[in-house]
Amino acid sequence: MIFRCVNLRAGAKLFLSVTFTFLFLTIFIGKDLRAQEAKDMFGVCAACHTIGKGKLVGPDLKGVSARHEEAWLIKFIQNSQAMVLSGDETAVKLFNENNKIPMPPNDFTDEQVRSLLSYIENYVEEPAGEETAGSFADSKVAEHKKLETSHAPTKDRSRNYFSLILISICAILLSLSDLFILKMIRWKVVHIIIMLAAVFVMGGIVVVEIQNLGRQQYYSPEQPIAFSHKIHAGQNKIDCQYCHTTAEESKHAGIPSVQLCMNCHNVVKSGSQTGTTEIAKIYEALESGKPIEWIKVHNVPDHVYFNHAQHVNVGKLECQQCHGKVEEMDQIVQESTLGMGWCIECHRTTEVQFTTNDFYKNYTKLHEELNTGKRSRIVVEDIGGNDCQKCHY
Amino acid sequence: MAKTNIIGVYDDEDVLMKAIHFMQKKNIQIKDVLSPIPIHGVFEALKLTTRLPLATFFYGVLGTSLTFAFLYWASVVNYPLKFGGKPLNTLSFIIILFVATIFIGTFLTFMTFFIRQKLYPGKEVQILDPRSTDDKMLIVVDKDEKLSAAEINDIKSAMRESGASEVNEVEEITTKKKFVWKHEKDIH
Amino acid sequence: MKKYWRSIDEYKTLQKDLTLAGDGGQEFSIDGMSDEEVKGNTSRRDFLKMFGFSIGFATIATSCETPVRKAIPYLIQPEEITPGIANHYASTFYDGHDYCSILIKTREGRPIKIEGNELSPISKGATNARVQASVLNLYDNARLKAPHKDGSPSDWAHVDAEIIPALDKASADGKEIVLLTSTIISPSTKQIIKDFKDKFGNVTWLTYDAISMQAMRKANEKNFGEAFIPTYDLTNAKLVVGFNADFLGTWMSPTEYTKQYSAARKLLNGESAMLRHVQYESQYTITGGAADDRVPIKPSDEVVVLLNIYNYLAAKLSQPVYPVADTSIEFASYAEELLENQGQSIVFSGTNNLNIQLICNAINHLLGNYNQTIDLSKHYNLKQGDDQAIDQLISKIDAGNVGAVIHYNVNPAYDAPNAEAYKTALAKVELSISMADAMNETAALCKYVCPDNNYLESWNDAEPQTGVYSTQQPTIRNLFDTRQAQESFLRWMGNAQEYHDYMEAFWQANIFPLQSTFTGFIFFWNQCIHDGVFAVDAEKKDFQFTSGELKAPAFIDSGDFELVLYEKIGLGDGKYANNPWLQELPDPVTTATWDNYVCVPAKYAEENGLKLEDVVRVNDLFELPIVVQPGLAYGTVAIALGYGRTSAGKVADGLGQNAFPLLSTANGLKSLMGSKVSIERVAGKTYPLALTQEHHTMEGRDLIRETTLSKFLADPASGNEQHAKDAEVNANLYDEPKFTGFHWGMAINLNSCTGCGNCVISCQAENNVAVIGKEQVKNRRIMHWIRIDRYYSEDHENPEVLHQPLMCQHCDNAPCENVCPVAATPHSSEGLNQMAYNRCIGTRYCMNNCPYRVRRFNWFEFANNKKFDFNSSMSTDLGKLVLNPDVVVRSRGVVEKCSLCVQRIQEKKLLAKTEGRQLQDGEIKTACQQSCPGDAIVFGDLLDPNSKISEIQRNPRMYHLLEHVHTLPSTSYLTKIRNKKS
Amino acid sequence: MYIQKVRGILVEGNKSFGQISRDVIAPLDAKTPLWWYISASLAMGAILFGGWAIYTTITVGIGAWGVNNNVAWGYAIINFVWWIGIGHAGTAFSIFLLLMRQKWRTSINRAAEAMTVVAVVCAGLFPLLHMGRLWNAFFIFPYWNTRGPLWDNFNSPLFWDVVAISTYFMASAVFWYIGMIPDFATIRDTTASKIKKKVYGFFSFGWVGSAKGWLRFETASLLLGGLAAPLVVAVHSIVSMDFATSIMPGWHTTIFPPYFVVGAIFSGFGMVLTLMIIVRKVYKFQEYVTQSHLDAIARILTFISLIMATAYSTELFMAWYGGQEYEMFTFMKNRVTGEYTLAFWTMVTCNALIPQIFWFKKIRKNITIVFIASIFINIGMWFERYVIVVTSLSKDFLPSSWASYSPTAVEIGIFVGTLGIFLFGVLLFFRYIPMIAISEVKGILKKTSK
Repeated sequence: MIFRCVNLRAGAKLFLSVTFTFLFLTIFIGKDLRAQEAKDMFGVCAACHTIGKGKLVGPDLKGVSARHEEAWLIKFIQNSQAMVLSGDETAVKLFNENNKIPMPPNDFTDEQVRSLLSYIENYVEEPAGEETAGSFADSKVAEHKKLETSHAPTKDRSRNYFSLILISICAILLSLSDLFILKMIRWKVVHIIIMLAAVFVMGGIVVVEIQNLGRQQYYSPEQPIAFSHKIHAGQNKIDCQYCHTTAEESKHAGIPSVQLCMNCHNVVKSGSQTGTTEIAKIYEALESGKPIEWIKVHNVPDHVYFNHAQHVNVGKLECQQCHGKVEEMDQIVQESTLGMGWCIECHRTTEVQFTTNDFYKNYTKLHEELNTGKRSRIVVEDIGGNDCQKCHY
Repeated sequence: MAKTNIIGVYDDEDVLMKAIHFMQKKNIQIKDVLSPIPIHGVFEALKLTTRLPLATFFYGVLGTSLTFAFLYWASVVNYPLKFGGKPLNTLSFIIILFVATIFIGTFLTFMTFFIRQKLYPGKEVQILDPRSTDDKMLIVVDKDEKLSAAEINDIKSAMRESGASEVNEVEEITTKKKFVWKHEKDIH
Repeated sequence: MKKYWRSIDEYKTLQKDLTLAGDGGQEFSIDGMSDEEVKGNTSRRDFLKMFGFSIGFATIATSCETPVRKAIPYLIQPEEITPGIANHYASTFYDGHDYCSILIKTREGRPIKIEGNELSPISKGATNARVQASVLNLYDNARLKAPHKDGSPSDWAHVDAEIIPALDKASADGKEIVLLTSTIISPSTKQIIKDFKDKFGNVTWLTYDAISMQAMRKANEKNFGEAFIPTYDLTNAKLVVGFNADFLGTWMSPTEYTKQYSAARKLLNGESAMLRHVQYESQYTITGGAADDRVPIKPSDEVVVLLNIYNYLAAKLSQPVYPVADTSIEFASYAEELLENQGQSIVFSGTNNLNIQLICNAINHLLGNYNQTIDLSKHYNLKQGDDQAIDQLISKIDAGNVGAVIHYNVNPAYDAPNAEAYKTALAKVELSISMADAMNETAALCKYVCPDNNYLESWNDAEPQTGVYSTQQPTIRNLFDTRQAQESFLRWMGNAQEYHDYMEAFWQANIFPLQSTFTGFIFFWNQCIHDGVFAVDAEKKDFQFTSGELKAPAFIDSGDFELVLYEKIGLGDGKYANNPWLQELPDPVTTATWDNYVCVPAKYAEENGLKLEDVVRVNDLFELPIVVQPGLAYGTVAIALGYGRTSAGKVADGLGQNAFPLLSTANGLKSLMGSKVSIERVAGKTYPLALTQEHHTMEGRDLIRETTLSKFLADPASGNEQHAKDAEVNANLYDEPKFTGFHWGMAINLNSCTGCGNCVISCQAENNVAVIGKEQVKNRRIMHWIRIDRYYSEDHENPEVLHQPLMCQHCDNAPCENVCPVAATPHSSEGLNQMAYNRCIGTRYCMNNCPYRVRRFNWFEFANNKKFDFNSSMSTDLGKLVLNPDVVVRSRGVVEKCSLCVQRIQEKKLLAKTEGRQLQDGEIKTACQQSCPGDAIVFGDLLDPNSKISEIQRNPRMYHLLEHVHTLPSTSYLTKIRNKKS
Repeated sequence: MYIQKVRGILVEGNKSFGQISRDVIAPLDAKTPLWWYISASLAMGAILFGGWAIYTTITVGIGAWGVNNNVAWGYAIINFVWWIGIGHAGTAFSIFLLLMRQKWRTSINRAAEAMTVVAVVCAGLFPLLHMGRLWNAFFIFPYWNTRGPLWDNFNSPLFWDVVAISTYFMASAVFWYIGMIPDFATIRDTTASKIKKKVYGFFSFGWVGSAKGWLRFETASLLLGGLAAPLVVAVHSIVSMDFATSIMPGWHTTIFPPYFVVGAIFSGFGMVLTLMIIVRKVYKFQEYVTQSHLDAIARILTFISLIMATAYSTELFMAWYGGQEYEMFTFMKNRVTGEYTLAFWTMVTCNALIPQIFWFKKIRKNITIVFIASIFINIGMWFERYVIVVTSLSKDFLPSSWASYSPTAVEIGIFVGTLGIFLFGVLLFFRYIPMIAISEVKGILKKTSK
């Protein structure tokens, strides 16, 4: 019995230490996460502000906490225009100093603003060598990499497996330690079941991740211009094909040229969300002759041939069927997986414009079957829509 | 209180067979016979049977039907693809069915064998007499608490009479912690 | 990428309206390729590959999911460009050697494919292999990217600033300015040269052709008083007798002749007659292969045979005869046939020999062929070169009165027989200028190189035949800092006008008045540019035939070999030697790639124990391996021109040997025939040759079914009896496959196929087929989706040659489909044998089980691989611009094959769908079909009973290859019919 | 129970049960001999060479091999079939002889089964490496996926191969292992070394040899044997269908399944003979692997060789009788005469002629000659696969695509590598596993020893 007690105590120690390790890890990671959050938040600011690199649209934020009180700053960051309108002296002064370009309101909590401020305060410039050293090509590569990371696809929240993996590892470790050292549970079946379940869960995660590798569902990169489909397509009800002109005739839907933007933005010079900052980029592109480098959101692999005309013009599909409710998105998000299974599923269920389009007259047998009632409808699959070489060539 | 077994150690399979019959005639309940080789006479004498063949047959049937169901569903219902002018539901399935049946049959049979026999890697067992896997055969009789000393003696003498070279008592260890065996020499 | 690419060049008129377009039009990302791939960095495919190796890690490192792709729209979108949709522009291909009217297919403003222009009265939609491949020349890294001075890059301002005074000085010093050009058929360019002469006074314009036809001009000058080349009309002829004229392959206007020739020999619509063709030739050419009768002759026999024929005819027609030696070569029966076809026959010779041409003229005159099958008033403007131009130039330079030499589209330092002398002479000239678009042997010696544009970047016009005008328009903005030669001339004359304006003005003044349909010039001009051609009837002229003395000089047998130099279908005179597509195009007869070699007659090889790849020494000049060529006349050897380039670029340099120094130069005429060479085996030395076919007979198998005209007329199914027999015995365990909607099929008329290899290149350009290099071709791994099988008939001395284009047969009972374990190649609902590359794991089982051996495996990564850098369309940033964005570039380890141009099928189907109509028969054209000059290939829907393809299916000549295997191919062949007399 | 009459003496030297255990376990307890290290380093060297070849194949591509568009299969498939054939010996030994209650199998079957497992591993390597895109090899399994889901082509003999060979590997490995369990228990109970007791105890799965256990053991062996017997036939039949279901001349024939199965057993027995002669010599097992054993194998080889000869002549006859010019060409002009004459006649000599010397008892008694003959059989069977794979592909229907094939160093390297793996596997087996099935030999002791 004594032996057992000793064992129990040792076991409890081990258990506690393991638990503490994980707790500590979680806290540490959590702290890191908060810093990350602040960094992300600053990404919004970085459009107009720098830290220690001089004035951009707005003032340099280096030492901003020293210049103003924290409470004032929180208020200002949350809604600067309200303060200007309310006649806050400092605010009005700042507003005037900076060419009366309003700073858009931010939906931050006080806590968030504080962490943002502490981020600004503790901001250490990245080693300069990285950018200056190396040839032009290197800097190009670096730029590219930067772009890649900053625009890395954000993942679906339901695919945030961190905690799940953590729990699984914990379960395995605990059952292993119990199996060999603690021996608190008599029935080894329990250990085995727990471990199998954990391995199964992790295996499932691995499979799901592998399947999603190379896919970009919920990809929503930040675009060079904070163009909002919500405003254009949703509020202003501009037809999709006003801008994406070639969706009906070409494989590409087409990304509008700057010229096309100018049709409206000749007149509309200030927007409701970002004021003139974003629209100004159009004029800049036009003047400099450098087209805007949009980040492509909906990508299919090289070996997939996709044609918009086929789907929009012939198939009479709504854009939203694949692209989601674009008119409600500020920043475009890839709603669909764009995976093969997704395509195939749609081809199995979507009806073809079989009787209205004369092209399908060639399918005499199917017409017959339709007329005799042998078939109630013709879906894409029936006319070979799931053949390999409909998409892969 | 741990259980104790009376063990008769024999050197030869023919002697062993005779001993079994001898003891059965004496109405001594033989708990088990341990031997380094399978002795068919023992199975018959102890009236041991197994339903493994039945299980295997069942697995085979299961394998065939499941495989066919899968093949049919995958190539006719789910994603029909045409290959070389053959119909979707082709004779080619036969070959897969044949092999898959064997696969499932074999796999499940040996799994059943291991499970039924409770064999698994690293299993710790009490070895009544280490020579039983080498060159000795054992007849194991349960030393029931209800048995009187005389009865026990009867058993032991029956063993000796039938040609056992040794007769031992081995206590069964209930905890599976270690393989420990106790050797208790009989006073001869 | 930005470096090379700006925007499409537009019509001048449009350009003026859209001034912004020129500067601001940014490229659209090449679709089908990610940025990384375009840049040649790690591609997405590589990424996936790596991912395969580290599945476990990949999930952890999910942050590296997929590289960011950018979509860069046009700043200002040119009106006519819709991203994703191809535009076609009519233009002209003329390189000093071949003329062809073409359509240029562009995608997002970059030319990716050349098609024939059906409006052209000359080429009628046909192209040849060099024209097809020319689009790759545009994206050749060997092109000069800036003007050069003394071999190092300079800029136009500097170069002009030095050249103009130098020209002025030469002119002022009274020295000659020599303009050495290829034959120029552009009326406006001629005008510029005239202006140039006027400006500088002492200008001599010398025209020089590497491969000349001057004898024909001279003979006609003698006979008709005017130096011209007449046009031949094969459609009106019943009998053609050719002498060493590879008119279906390389001679004069092969695209035009092939079109006419095959039209006269189709036998599809119940014709009871077909053009008969007799070919006397030394080297085996595809023309000889197509001929009904082929007679191998030594070059020295040609004149003898011709004069004998003449004498035979003259005797029958009571005309004077001339003395000639007897010959054992068969001629009387053919002469008799000629007599039967008076006014309906053509006799011509490709030999640049005055005697021979005079005899041909005399025979044609005797037979009354002039103005019947030979049009005297419509002339070819090609090949105006003077064979003595180089000699003249050298002597002028040596005399010291040449101040400047300007080379335009010529490369005498490589292709003149006396190139060495020319090189020495050129060094003495103070001002030497080359306008080569890529560095070549001559340009390397010149002080200034003022690179010309590629023809796809240039404006130009052409008058290939009397009264046929052809326009050329740019389809892409200059990729490099080059300047069109015409514009250089204008600048040097001090004329700031752009060539486009100059040309437009020239057309307004000189060509617009030739027609009466259009009243406003601008409408006429736009129409011409749109159509690419404009033709007026040639003025009928009456020529009187003046006969001259005909003679056949006695041949002195020195015991040496008579040499035949010839052009290869792919390489021609070697101008495009740096084009890997052409280098890898197998010679239609020898099936060799990447090299030239000495063809020796089979009999000689047998006698001397020579075999393929043995190295021989030719005239102590160079060493070459041999190819044993059955059907090459005994006593003759043949070597291809165009190889042995030294400064043409990475692909061409060091391949083969330059045979131009062996040109015969008797009587002031350069001839491919008639040089004497000695060959000597270099003991024990061999040199590997990359042949795409190593076995040359059909082993008695009925792969190509043939018959003769008379048998065909008696029984249309003659030669094809096996078809009915096989149909009877073939049985199916399962029901025959049924299709709904469409069932695509193809048919190849073996009677129309000459084996010219055009389809191979066309397919390569359309389907992004990789070039794999000599070593891999030798390993029998060629990637061409369509190959042309060549078989010799059994006769060793003079076998018949049979060609059979072979691509995936799209069998309905495809053996390949059954065996793929991963379902990468199923049958489509439209009868296509599909190949899903991204599913393929490369077991190569399908390749084994294909009886036609048409499946190709990616043995290596051919794209972005330094070891395959000659595969320029996939390994250089620039070359990649030629890729067809609708077809994926296959990665290593997957099988590929002909898809029946499924991208074209889908494109046209979509077009019909968007227009809400049924698909028309003939609307879809596969790349091979569209480019075939012989119209041998028909494609269509087998389910439509009225389609052309269904009609062919009912033709008794139709058969499937290897019918007894019962693969039920969707591709069928039509029997070959030879118009044999015996 | 049916008892087979015993022809010769299968265990010599009047052994007791204990003696057998000690004899068989002795090599496991002995110090590792020097020759073992030498052979193992030899095997490692071969594996390294193979490793280089595999690395080259994976990084450069299949282009590093000598195969081409027309002969798209070469060394890899030849070796695959060869190894699978060798692998057949073990199963054939155990299962057929078990089902036929042949007592003499007992001292050989363990080694034969070990050979099977290692040979199947070697064989399995080839189809994998042979793929153009090894990294996508998992496509071949019909697993649930997000492509529709897209399944495999169940018509493909290659898919059958995958199913058959994985089944075969599983079944033979299990069969082998189950047979070893009582022997591991014996080692566990007799060894003095603590580590060995632990290790072998772990692998003995807690076997004690109870009556019920033996009953189930016997029944399971018999059931697995019964299931695996058709499997042995099926596996090589399916391998033969890689060829037989295709349409290439020389492949497209119904004789292939039996021909391949018999050929496989032939080559497997040949390899068993080679190995056992070495083993009995090296480990002094003459008393267990007796003259009678070798004699029995030699007799069987003679018989199978006659079947092989019949198959060869039947093929030739059918080529002529079938009246198809392509078949006739392949056999007469490409095998019997022509480019591949040498390979063809090597095959005939080694497989059909040389084993005929076993008709003479004297020769059967001469171990050296038997050993040499067994090696010839291995070579001959390799050439048989070479003849089948290469000749048919190199000259098939269209003469235009005829091409020859010769292997590159990389291909040979992989072959050498698998030889190394085989050797190494067998060496491990020698070192750590009782080479002779102890319990089974004990079982036959009474009836067969002197």
